[in-house]
Amino acid sequence: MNISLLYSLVGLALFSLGLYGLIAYGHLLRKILAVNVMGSGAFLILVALARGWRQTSPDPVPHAMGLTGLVVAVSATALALALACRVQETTGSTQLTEDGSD
Amino acid sequence: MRLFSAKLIIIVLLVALAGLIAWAILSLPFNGPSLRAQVFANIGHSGVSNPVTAVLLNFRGYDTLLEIVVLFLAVLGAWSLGMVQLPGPPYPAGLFLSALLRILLPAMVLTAGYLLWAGAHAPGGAFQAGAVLGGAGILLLLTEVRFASAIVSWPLRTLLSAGVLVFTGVALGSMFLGGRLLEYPRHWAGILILVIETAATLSIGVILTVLFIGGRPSEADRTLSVKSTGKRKDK
Amino acid sequence: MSLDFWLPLMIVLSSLVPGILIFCLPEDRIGLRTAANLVGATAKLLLTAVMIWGVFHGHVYETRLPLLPGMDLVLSADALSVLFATLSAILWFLTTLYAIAYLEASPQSRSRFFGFFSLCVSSTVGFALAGNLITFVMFYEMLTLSTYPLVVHRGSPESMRAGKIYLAYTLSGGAVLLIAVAWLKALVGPLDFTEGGMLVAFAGLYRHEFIVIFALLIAGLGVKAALVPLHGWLPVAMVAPAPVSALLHAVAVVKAGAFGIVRVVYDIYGIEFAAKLGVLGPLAAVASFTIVYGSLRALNQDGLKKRLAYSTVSQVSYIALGAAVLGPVATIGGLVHLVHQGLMKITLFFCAGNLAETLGIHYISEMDGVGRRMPSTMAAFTLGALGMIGVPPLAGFISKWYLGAGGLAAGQDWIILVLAASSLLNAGYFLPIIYRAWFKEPRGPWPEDNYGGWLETHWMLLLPALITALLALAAGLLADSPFSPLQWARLIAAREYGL
Amino acid sequence: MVALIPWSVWIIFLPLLTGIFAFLFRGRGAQLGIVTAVGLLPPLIGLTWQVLSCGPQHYSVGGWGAPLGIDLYADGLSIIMLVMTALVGIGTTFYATGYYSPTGETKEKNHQQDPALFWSLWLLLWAALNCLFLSADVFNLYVALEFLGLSAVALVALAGGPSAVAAAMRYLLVSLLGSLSYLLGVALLYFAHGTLSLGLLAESVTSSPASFAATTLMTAGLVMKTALFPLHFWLPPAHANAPAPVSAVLSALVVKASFYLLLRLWFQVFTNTVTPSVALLLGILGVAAIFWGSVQALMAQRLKLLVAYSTVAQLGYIFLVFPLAQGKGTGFSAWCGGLYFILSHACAKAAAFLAAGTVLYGFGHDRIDELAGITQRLPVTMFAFGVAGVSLIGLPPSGGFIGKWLLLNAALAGGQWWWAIVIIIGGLLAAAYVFRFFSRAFSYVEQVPICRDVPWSMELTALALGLSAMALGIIATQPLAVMQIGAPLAGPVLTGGLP
Repeated sequence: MNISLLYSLVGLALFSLGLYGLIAYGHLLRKILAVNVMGSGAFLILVALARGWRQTSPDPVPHAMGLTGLVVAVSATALALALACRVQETTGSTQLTEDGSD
Repeated sequence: MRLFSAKLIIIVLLVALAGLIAWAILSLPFNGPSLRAQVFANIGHSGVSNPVTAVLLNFRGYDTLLEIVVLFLAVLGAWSLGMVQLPGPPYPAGLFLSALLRILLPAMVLTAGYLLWAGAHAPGGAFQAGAVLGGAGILLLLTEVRFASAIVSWPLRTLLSAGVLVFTGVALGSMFLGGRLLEYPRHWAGILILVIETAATLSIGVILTVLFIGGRPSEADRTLSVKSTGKRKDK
Repeated sequence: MSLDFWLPLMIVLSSLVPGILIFCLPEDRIGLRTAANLVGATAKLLLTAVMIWGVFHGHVYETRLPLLPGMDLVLSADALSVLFATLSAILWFLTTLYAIAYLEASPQSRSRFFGFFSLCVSSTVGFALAGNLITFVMFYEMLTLSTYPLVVHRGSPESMRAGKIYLAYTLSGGAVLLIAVAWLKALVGPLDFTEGGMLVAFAGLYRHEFIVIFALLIAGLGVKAALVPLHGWLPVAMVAPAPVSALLHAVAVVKAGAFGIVRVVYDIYGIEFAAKLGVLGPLAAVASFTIVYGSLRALNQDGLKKRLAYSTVSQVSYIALGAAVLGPVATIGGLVHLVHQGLMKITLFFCAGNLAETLGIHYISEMDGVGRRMPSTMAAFTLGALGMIGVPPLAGFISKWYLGAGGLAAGQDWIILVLAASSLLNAGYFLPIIYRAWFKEPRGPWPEDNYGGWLETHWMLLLPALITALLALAAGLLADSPFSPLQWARLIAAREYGL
Repeated sequence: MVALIPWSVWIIFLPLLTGIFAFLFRGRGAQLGIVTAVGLLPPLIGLTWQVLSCGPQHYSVGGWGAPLGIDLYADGLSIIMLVMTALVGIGTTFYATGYYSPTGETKEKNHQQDPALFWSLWLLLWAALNCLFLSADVFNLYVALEFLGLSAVALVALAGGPSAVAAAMRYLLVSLLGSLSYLLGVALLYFAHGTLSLGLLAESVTSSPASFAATTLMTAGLVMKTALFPLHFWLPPAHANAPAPVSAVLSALVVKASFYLLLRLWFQVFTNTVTPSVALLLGILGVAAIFWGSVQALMAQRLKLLVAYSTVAQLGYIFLVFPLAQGKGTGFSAWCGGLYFILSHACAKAAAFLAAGTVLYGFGHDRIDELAGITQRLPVTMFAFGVAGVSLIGLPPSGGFIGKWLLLNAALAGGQWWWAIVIIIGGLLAAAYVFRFFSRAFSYVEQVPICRDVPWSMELTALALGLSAMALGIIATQPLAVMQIGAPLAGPVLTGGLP
C-alpha cells in the first residue's frame, strides 16, 4: 500500500471521527476539539495526496491550500474558544441547550 | 436506549460517508493532473524560490490576503464579546523567570526573523514566524502586565491591522502601477513579498497574542492594572 | 404616447396617487385629506366620462406595459369594462362624500382609512379595466389586501375576527384563481380578454383541462362573489364601517367577483364555447341555489346590515345567473343587474349607516316608526328595497324582466320559478322593514343627534343616499334612453354575440 | 476606457478597506459606512454595464490566469447577487446610522454593543459577500465562505446576552462543519482534475467516484450553511437574537451566499454528476422546510423569531429550483424564478427584520401578544412590514409574486404540478403568519404601549426596502435580462402555449 494513500485514509478517519465527535458530544470544548480533528483530517488528506503516488517533489498547491486552511482553522478555533468561555460565563453551562430559540 | 439508537444511526451514516470518500480517494487517477508543473515553470517569475511560498504569496496571493483578513476577523469576533480584564501574572516574576525571559524573548524574536527570511527559499514564512512571535507575546502577557496594558489603544489596533493594510496596499499599488491586482512589478516581487510577510508576521504575532486574551482588553483597566502590578486581581 | 395609451392607466392612478398622498398626511390635516379625496374622485369621474364617449365611438384605449417576457400588464377599455369602471367611479365619489362625514370623528387613524379606501377603489377600477387574466389576478389580490384594513378598521375583537375570516376566504380564493390562471397560461400562452372568447381558438384541445380550469376559476372568483358555499365571509364582514360595507357590496369586492365570472364566461371561454363544454349548467345551478339560499337566510336576520348582507349574497348571483344562460337577452339581464344591484344596494347600506350613525339603530326591531324621524333616509331606503323586490318601474324590475325573458328564450323555463321565488322572498324580508318604519309607533323618544341642523342628519350622509336612490329610480324609468345601463348592456351583448 | 476598469476589484476592496478603517478610526464608522454605500454604486454600475454590453467578465488576479492563479468572474448571476447585496447593504447601512446613533443606544443594559465593531464587522461582511459572488475558484470560495462565516458569527455575538452568545456559538460550529465538508470536496476535485478554477472544472468534471463524493460533500456543507430543513436548527436563534441590522443582513444575504454557490456548482460544475433523484430529495426537503418553517412561524411568540422562521420557510422555496429545473424545457424558467425569488426575498426579508428591529427598539420587547395597537405608534414601520409581508406571501404586485409565478410556470409547463400545489399552499401559510401579527398590530386598544422616539432613518429604510420588493414586481424585465447573461440554462423565461 502506498504511503500517501495510507496517510490520506488516516486523514479520512480523523475527519470522520471529528464529525462523530461534533455530533455526539455536548460539551463545547469537545465540540471545538472535534472540529479541529476534522480539520486536521482534511489537511492531512491535502498534504498526503499532494505527494502523489510516486512523485519525488510534492505538488505545492495543496500544501498552500493546507496552510491557508490551517490559519483559517486557527482563527475560527480562537473565536470558538472565546465564544465558549462567554457561553459559560453568561449561561453557566458548557453545553448548548436544545432549544436555543428563546 | 433511544440515545443509543440515535448514535447508531449517526455511526452508520458516518461510515457510509467515509466509505464513499474512501472509494473516491482510492479511485483517484494514478499520477493525476496537477498544477505542479505550472508552478515550477513559473517560479522563476515569482520572486521567491520556495514553491509553497510562491503559491501562497504570488500565484494564489489573493487567498492569503483574504486569509489574513480572516485572522483579523477572529480578533474582531473575540472583541465583539465585550471587554475583558487583562490576565495578570499569577505571581510576581521571580529572579529565575526574569532571567529566562531575558534570554528567551530575544531568541524567539530572532527565530521569527529567521523563519520569515527563510520562507523565500525554504519551508518557513510569515505564519510560522508570526506563530513564534505570538508565543513570545503570550509569554509576555503571562509575566509582564505593564507591557500588555501599554499597548491597548490605537497602537494595538494599528499593529493588528498592519498585515491586511500592507498586503492590500501592495495589491492595489501594483494595480495602480499598471499591472493587475497583486501583479507585482517583476523585479520587485521578491522585496514586495518580504515587505508583505514582515507586516503579516508582526500582525499575526500580535493577533495571536490578543486572541489569547479572549476578548477586548479594557482600556479603563490600564491605570488599575499598572498600579496593581504583581498582585493578582481575583476574579 | 397618446391619450389612447395612457387613459386607462390614468384612471387607475387618479385614485392611487391621492391614496399614497393621504398615507403620507398627518392625522390632523383634515382639509388637505378631504381635498385629495375629492380631487381624486372628481378626476376619476371626468376621465371615465371621456372614456365612455370614446368607447362609444369606437376608440380603443389600451395601456400595455411589459411585465415579463410574454406577459404584459394590460389595462384596456372595452364596453364591459367601461360599464363596471363607470359604476365604480360614480359610486366611489358618493361613498367618499359619505365616508368623510361618517368617519372624521372616529378615533382610529383616518389617514390609514382613506389611504386604503383609495387603494381599494384603484384596485377595483384596475380590475374593471384589466385586459388579460394576469392583470386581472394582480388587481384581484390587491383588492383583497386593500380591503382588509378597511374591514378591521374598528380594531375591535369582532372586527379582527371578521378580518381573519375575510382573509382566509379571499386569499384561498385568490390562490385557487392563481393556480387556474397559471395552468391556463401554461396550456395556451397569453391570456388576453377577447370579445367572443379567447379559448375558442383552442376548441378541440384540452377539453378536460378546460373544464377543470373553469371550475377553479369560478371557485376562485366565487369566493368574492359570495356564491354558496363560499359566502361565509360576507355576513361576518358586516362589522366594517357602513361606507366600507356599502363599497364592498355594491362595487368593490362582491361585485368584482361577479364581474370576474362575467369576464371568464364571455371573454375567456366565450359563452358559446362554454356552453359546448357543458359548464354553464352547473354554474346556473349554483347561482340559482345561491339566489334562493341567500334570500331564505335573510328572512330571519334581525341585524339590519346582516339582512342586507344575505340579500347581497342572493342578488349578486343574478349576475352569475345571467352569465350562465346562453342568449343575448339573459346576458343583458345579468349585465344590467351589475349596475342596478350596485345602485340599489349602496342606497340601502347608506341608509343603514345613517340610522346607525344618527340614532344608533342597528336592529330591525328598533326601527319602529323611524320613517317619521328620518323621512328622507327612509324614502331612499324604500326605493332601494322596492327595487330589490323588482317592483316596476324601478331598476330591479328591468333586470329581472330580462333575466326571465332570457331564460325563456334559452328554453330554461325553470329560471322563471327561481326568479319568482326569490322575488317573493325579497318581499318577505324587505316589506316588514318598510312597514315597521312607516306605520308602527316609535317605542320611545329618539336620542339627540350631534348634527343639530334642520336636516334629519348630516347632509353629507343624506345626499349620497338620495342620489343613489334617484339613480336607481332613473335607471328603471329611463331605461330606454341613450347611455342608460340597459342600453350599454345591449351594446355589450351585441358585441359579444357579434350581432 | 470605462470598459477596461477592473470594477470587480473595487467592489471587493472598497468595503474591505473601509471595514479596516472603521476598526482603526473608532467613531468614524457611520461615515465610513455611508462612504461605502455610496462609493460602491459607481463600480457596481460599471460592472453591470460591462456585463450587459460585453457579456461575462473575467479578471485574473496577479496576471497568472487560471488554473495557476485565481480568476474573478462576473456574469448575470453574480450581478444579481451583487445588486441584491448592495440594495440590502445600503438599506442596512442607513438603518444602522440611526440604530447606532449616539442617542439611540439599545435598551438592553447588560451589555454594550460597540458601534465601531459593528461597522467594521458589517463592512467586512459586505466585502466577504462581494468576494464570494465574484470568485471563480473553488478554493478561494472556501476562504470567502470562512471570511463570511466568521464575520457573521461575530456580528451575532455583538448583541451580547446569553441567547445571542449561545446562538453565535451554534452558528459558528455549523458554519465550520459546512466549510470543512466543502473543503474536503474541493480537495477531492483538485486531486481528480488538477484545477481549482470553476470554469475548467466545468469542462473536466465527469461522472466519477471522486466527483460524486465531492458533490455530496460540497452539497451537504452548503445546504447546512443555507439552513435547509432539517439542518435549519441553528438559523432561528441566530437570526432572531442578533442586533436588528445584523438579522436583516443574515436573513437577506448571508444564507443566500451559500445557496448561490450551490447554484453555481450544480448548474455549472456538477452537471454530469447530479441525478434527478438528488434534485428531488432537495425539493422534498424544501417542501418540508416550507411547512415546518411556516408552522413554527405561526406559533412563534416573538416577532423576530416569527420573521426568522419565515426565512426557514422561504429558503425552502428556492430549493424547489433543483427539481423544477429538471423539467423538460422549463429549466430556464425555474432558474429565473429561483433567482427572482432570492432577490425579492432579500429586499422583503430585510425590510421585515428591520421593521421588527424598530419595534423591538421602540417598545423594548417584541412579544407579539403585547404588541396590540402598535400601528398607532409606528405606522410607517408597520406599513413597511405589511409591504414586505405582501412580497413574502407572494401576492401581486411584488417581486415575490414574480418569483412564484415563474416557479409555478415551470412546475405546470413541465408537468410537475405537485410542486405548484406546494407553492400555493406555502403562500397561504405565509399569509397566515404575516396576518397573525397584523391582527394584533391592527387591534384598537385604549392604552397603546409606550414607544420611545425612533430615528427616522430606521423607519424609512425599512419602508424603502419594502417598496423595492414591490418595485421588483413591476420592473421584472430588466432583472430577467441580466439573469440571462451567462446563464447555464437557456430557453424562454415563460414556457407554455401553442407556437
